[in-house]
Amino acid sequence: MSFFETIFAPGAVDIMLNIGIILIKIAVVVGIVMAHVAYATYFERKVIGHMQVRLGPMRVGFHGLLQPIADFTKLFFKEDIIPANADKPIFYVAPVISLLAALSSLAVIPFFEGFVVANLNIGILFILAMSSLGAYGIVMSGWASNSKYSFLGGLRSSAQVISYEVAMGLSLVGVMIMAGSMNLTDIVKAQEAYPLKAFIFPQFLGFFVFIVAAFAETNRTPFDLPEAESELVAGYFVEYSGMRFALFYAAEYIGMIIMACLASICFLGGWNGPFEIPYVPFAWLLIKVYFFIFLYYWVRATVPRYRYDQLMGLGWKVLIPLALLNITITGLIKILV
Amino acid sequence: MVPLQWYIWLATAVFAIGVLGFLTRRNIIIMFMSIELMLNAVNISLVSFSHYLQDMRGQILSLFVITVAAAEAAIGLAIIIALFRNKATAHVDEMAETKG
Amino acid sequence: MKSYQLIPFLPLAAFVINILLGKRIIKDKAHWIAVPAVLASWVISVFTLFDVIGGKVFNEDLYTWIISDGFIVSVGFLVDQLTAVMLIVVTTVSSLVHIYSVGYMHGDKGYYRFFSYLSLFTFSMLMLVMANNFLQLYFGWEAVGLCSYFLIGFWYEKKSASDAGKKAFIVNRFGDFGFGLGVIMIFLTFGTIHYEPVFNAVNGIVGQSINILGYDISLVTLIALLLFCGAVGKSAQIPLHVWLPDAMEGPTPVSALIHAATMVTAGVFMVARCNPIFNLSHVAMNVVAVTGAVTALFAATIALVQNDIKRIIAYSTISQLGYMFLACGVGAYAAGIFHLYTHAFFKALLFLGAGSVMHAMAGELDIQKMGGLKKYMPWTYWTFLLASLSIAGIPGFAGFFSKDEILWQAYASGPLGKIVWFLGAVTALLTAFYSFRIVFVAFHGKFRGTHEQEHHLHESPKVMTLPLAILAIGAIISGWVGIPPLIGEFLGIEHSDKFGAFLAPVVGHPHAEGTHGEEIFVMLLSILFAVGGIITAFFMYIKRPEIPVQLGESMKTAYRVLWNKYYVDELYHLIIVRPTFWVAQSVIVGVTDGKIIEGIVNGVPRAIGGFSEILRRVQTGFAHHYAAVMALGLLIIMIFLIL
Amino acid sequence: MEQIRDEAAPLKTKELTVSMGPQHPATHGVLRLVLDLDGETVVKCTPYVGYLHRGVEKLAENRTYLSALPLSDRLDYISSMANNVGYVVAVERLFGIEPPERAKFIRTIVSEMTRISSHIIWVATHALDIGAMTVFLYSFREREWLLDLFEMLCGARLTVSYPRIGGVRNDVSQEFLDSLYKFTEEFPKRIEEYETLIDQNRIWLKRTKGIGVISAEEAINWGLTGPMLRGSGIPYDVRKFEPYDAYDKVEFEVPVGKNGDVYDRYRCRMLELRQSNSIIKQCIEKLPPGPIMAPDAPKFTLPPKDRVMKDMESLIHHFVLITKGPLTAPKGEIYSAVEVPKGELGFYFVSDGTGKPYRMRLRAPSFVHASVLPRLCEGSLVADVIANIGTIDIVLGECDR
Amino acid sequence: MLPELFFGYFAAAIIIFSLIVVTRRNPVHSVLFMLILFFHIAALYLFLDAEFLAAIQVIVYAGAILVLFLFVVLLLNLKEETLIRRYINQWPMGVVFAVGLFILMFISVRSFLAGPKGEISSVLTGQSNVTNLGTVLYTEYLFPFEIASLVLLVAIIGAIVLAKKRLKS
Amino acid sequence: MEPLQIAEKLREKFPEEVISIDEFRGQVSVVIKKDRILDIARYLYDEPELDFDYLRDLCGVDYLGKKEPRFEVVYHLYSIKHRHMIRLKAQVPENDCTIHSVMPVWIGANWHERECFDMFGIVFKGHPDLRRILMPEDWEGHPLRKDYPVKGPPPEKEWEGFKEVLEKAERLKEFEWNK
Repeated sequence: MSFFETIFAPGAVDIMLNIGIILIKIAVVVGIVMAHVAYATYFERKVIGHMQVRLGPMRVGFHGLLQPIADFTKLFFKEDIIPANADKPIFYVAPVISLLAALSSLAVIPFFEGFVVANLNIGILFILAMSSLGAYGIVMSGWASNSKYSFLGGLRSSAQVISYEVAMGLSLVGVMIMAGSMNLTDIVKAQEAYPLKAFIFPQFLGFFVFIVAAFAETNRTPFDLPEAESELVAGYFVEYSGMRFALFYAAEYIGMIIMACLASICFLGGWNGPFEIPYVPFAWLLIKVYFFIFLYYWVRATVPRYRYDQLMGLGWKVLIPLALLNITITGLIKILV
Repeated sequence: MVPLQWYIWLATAVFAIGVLGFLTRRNIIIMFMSIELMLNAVNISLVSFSHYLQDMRGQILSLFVITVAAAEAAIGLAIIIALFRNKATAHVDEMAETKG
Repeated sequence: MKSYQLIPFLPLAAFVINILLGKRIIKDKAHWIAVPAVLASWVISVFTLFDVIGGKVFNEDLYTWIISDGFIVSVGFLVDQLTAVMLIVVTTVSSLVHIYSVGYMHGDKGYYRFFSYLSLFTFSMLMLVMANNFLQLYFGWEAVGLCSYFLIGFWYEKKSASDAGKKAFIVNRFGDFGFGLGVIMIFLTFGTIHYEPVFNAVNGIVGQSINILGYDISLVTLIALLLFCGAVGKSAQIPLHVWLPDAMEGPTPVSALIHAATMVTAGVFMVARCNPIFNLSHVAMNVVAVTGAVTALFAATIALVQNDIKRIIAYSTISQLGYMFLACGVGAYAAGIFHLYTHAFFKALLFLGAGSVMHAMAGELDIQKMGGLKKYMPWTYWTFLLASLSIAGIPGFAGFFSKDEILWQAYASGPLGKIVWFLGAVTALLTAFYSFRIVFVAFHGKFRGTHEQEHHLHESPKVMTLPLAILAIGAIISGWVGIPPLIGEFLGIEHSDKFGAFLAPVVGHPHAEGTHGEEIFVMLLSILFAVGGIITAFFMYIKRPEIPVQLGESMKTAYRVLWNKYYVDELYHLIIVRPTFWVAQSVIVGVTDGKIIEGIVNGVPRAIGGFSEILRRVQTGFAHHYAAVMALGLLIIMIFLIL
Repeated sequence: MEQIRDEAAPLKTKELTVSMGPQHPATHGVLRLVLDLDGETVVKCTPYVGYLHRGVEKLAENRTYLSALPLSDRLDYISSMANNVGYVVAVERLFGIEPPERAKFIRTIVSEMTRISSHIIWVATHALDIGAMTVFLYSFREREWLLDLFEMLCGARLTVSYPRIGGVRNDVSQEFLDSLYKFTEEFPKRIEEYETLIDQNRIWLKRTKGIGVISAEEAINWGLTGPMLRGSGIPYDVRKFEPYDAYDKVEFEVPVGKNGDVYDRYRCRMLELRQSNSIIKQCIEKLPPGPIMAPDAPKFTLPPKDRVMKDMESLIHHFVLITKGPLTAPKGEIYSAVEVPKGELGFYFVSDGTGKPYRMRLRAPSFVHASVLPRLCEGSLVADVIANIGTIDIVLGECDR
Repeated sequence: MLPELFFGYFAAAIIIFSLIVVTRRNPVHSVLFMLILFFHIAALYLFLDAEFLAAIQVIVYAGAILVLFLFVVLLLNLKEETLIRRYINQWPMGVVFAVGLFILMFISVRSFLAGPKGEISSVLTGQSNVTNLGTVLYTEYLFPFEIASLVLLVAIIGAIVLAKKRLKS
Repeated sequence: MEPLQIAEKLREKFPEEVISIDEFRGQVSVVIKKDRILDIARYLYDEPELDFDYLRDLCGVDYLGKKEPRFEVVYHLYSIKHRHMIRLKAQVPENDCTIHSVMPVWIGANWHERECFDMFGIVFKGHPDLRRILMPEDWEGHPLRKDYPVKGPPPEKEWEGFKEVLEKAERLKEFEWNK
């Protein structure tokens, strides 16, 4: 079945109904993820706050539970400032691209068996493609702001994203070899035969590379050079304010969630768990995803920032060779066994 | 069903636009992008042939075309940077380095 | 069980790793790569030998290398009894030399380079012996020559070393040229270069002849002689022996491995491998036998008077190689290979012992400056003594069995055989004499070197003496697999000549015509000669050291001739080197280079320059113009196609 | 062909000029650096200071010695106590007064408390610049504790003005000493807490080792002092070389580094924290009883308010001091230095025999250290500039005066 | 009907965007329109049963090649670029050539006849596009595949050598 | 070495240059002429017995109406090896308000000299980058001179930059809410 025919499958179901179902799925997924994004920010502030002997947001609502809503309201009503010499169309469109690239990756992620917006058989490639597009939002915003800091941040970030894209793609090749498929649902199913229903043990090397690359891909500490506030003030989005800033912010968190999902699906067995949780098919995935998101925060609270050349060195001299080694070993085992 | 000719015509048009860009623009980067356009035109025709002839080889060929395009872009852009460092221009009519 | 395929590739891998990473990363750890690789090869070789003993013979193509019409070349391995023996010889000696080199080359700045060359050599040699076609054989043949060149000239800063390397390479070219022609002839004749079809078809060309310059020459003889040409070069037989003594400029482990045990024996191996061809040509057989016998005697006489310890052993090598050819020439291939096999042990041992002595003497080579080393280096002395006993042919040692086998087979093979047997027997006497001359002069008596040298004397490290000990064991017992039936009967061992029987499927069994009495006579005579040689040496160098001096005085001319190695080098210089130089100087530089080539070289560009002056106008340097022309061309072609 | 340029001609690259500051998160105040960047490499670095210039030296010339004391608070505002001590020590040396033992010990205690609070705020901000956020908040926890102690001591937290010419303003309470002692007991554990977050972190080491290296000779030649100099291996410390207050009566070591890089200077400061802690402990244990003001101090320092109200002589002293200033300032000049957390803080007084200093010169360590920035930064990467600004530990209030 | 409509939209978009790409004054805008163009081409591939190629089109073209272009465009000074003339002096020639070429090609492919059908395709084997592609690529086309890798290696080294600044010795 | 000995040694070496030697509370000042300041500095730096490797401080003093010549540039030198200190005071007259920079000897003098120039108007010859440092680049006058008032110059000589700020403040009033 080609992609075209999946959407426009003639006969069986009415085309409009098909499109309608897809639209509903998209709405549900986007809605849920956006809610999680909002509370991921709250979660981050709370987690890091407690790690740093303070409390985090406490004022808005019980223990600051309404803080994300307040933040959103504030950002939404803030004045949208555009620098005088900015390239306006690009300045407008850059955050949208960032967000779109992040959101569209959600389409191929299976949240539980059967629930996936588009069950592409090139799922992993699709996610890689979309995340490589994220670089555009960054470069464009960096360039269009007509500010030196944001320009430097944009260059840094896109170089970083492109470099780590390679390592990330290679780290997933091991999984693809083991599962024999690029379809994320198939990958989850292929893991059922392995210990703990996960690829993490045979693919620990790939897992390690993937996690590090995912941190870099989402511009999080210790790879947050593009927005290193002590060097570049805030990097590529230094000139953004209000709603557009919120879009970048959301894109970053969606990126984190997607990477967490991908890690859970490819290495930890997705929605499968050691035992079944009744009525909540996505419970295991949720737990795993939040574990990874917690890991993001934990690392942020612990380590300093890499320097630019060290970061590139790590990517090209450590991660990519490791990933290649992983592929070689996996391939050899696949052939021999 | 869309006939094969339509795809070929589309490819032809894109190719011609690529030629147009290559022959008329001053900026060497745009010229490179025109080359990419032409390569893409070829790819469109290859993939459509592959689909209509039910043969995988068209796609394989276009995969190789993409490879070559990537290599070409890397080398070409490196040359541009080297040129720019020496001449501080990206305009092709100000460069005549290959003059005999 | 296909692991035998790994045998050559493990050293190759070691070579690649060492040569690529050696300079920066591995440095003085190179042996951690090379030694395990060659040891692994050795282990696999041993298993392969058992497989072959069990009756399995492998012959298969791994990879088709060249297909050009009918010319099909593949990389393939033939592992039969002959190859199995060679594998054992090569990997054993190579492993021991590798280990020995860890101590010997310690601290050399080219350490990694040395090990990578050794590995490369091992790979090449294994490719040579495992080949299943002539081209692969030729590849291995040339590759070992190349490695030999690298290793002789290993200390390339030393002019004599690099000269010796060049000499070896050039002299080998003569032989290899003939060998190459032989391979081409084989292809022309048989249409294939794989052993199997060639050997199967060779009977069919008996009687065919080829007309060269008006002479009809038997095709088989021509092919055999051309092939033998290569063997003469590689195995340093007369008249191409001159490179081998000079090759001693290389590090001593190299001499042991390449110039005693393995590479130089490639010629013998090749002749034995091609025995179906040689067997069909009496002429060729006789040439081989005579060449071998004459070389054996010739080299032995030179060895009598030399003082350089390594040169003596080198001449001894030439001499022993002559023995092997002698055996092949009389059809006793098994005996030749047997001698090759035992010789590998005791000759490698001799060289390594010499290296150990050099190590202790800080590079001193002149045996006249040694003496009394026995008490300083007991390990070296005893192993060296064992090797000398073995090479002299004392009963019970390996050398005795193989040499006796050769002499008996020669004696028993007809009238020509008697002559070569006689030469061989005399050589045996001389061999015993000069071998023990080294032992007595270098190890007995008083030390004659400088005081510093005496102070420096010490036994070599364990990593060097261990291979000596292993080889010494080999020098004693390796001959016991081929005990002649005569002694076998006497000792009550059935089928005592296991070696000959083992190789028989490949090289056949020669028909010996002779009585028991004659056999006993030959054996007793050779024992007598061996003991006689030793006693003479003892007498001359221990009891009455003045005799050699007096002898030298009284037979001045003979001594001078021998000392100058029969003036062969000088002769070559006169008839080959100087004319070549003259031609190069006057003809090539003066006429060809000066007039013709320069005329062309200068004339053509002038013409082109003038023409291109016109053409360069077309090249504006603007990319657009080029692109436009391309587009125009495309347009024109399209118009053509449509119309 | 003639158009191809000479191979040896240097390639031109566009340099990017970035103005870092005066409003920038990493410049620790209003420092401005103009960086010429070639890619990420700093080709040229030009610091601009003076945004916080208040003319302290000029102001001091028009005040009495006593009323000029609060000016020193505002120099290095995060270690004001040490500046006060430096000022009063200098004035005492000019006048030739010897403060009582108890006062000396108290001053030593507060100086070292200041050193701790300054160093931990340095660790905090330096770590934050390099991207480690948590150390920042940990350090502020301890700094808060120290500021509370200051408040307990003299009522002020930041600009304390606690020492006086000839002694200190008021005596320490036992409650203060007890809780300070508790702090010294607790503090080493806290230091270890920072170090676990920093010292074992490979990224931190990568970011600091071999960065901003300055050799010992060069460091002396540049006039660097304090941890900046000690990081390069020179054990120069005014507390040892020219002891003042009670420093000759306590035992402590001067930690030095080896390579003179950012990491060594960080190590020096961390070790100094431990030394300061032990000095405070020793001082509390050895604190002698007795007066807190020198007997002839009333000629220079205002008497306490309750004495003014009850005692005639005190009232007269008060009146004279306020109206005329100390009359007996000898004519002469003095240079006096103390070791503040940043380095050597020097005061140079030229006295013309009146109650006001004729010229007061301030040798501010931050000023000298800021001048070495181009030397440290040129040729390094942008990210190293941040590390270098952090490592020199400047406070612009002191630098600009 | 629907497929034709979709094709019509994508074809029109592709042509319009390619025209925009070659005519924009600001190279950054050109690059960004090129990005949109590549997306449309990728969508076209999806209709042609070439999912893998569609993904590769986005990853390689949009994700790598075009970013490279963008980088170079940003690194070069563009301030004056937007102010001076866009086309070379002889641009009418170029237009004539391009149009001529288009007309000729259009005419020549009009009479195109499909050749014999191949054997390997997703429709025929019933396996996924990626599987098919992989099977063919790693058996029949293994050697060209290796050569492609070599081409890329050479390109990497060449690009580094060319773009690297001379080290100060 | 005792400070006084150092001063004497300096006088021996440069008898023409040293004007007087004073001691106050153990600190010794050597008043010198300004012309050969660089030689003196270099001598103090190079002489192994003295080894003044560390320039503690460099500043100017204005003796308007008290002394002639008007300015003195004061150097505080210290030897970390020998732990001794000396103070040099170079006299700089008002009409020839220049002195040679000591940066060739102590590179750390850089900003001190710039500050001294900024505050007193003493020009340091040979300084590579003699600009104002603490005051704005277009500031008029030298604040630490005794004839410079504490509260700034009289209103008619108001600083240009301040005027600009006032004008901007005026203009900003237009945007105020309650207008």
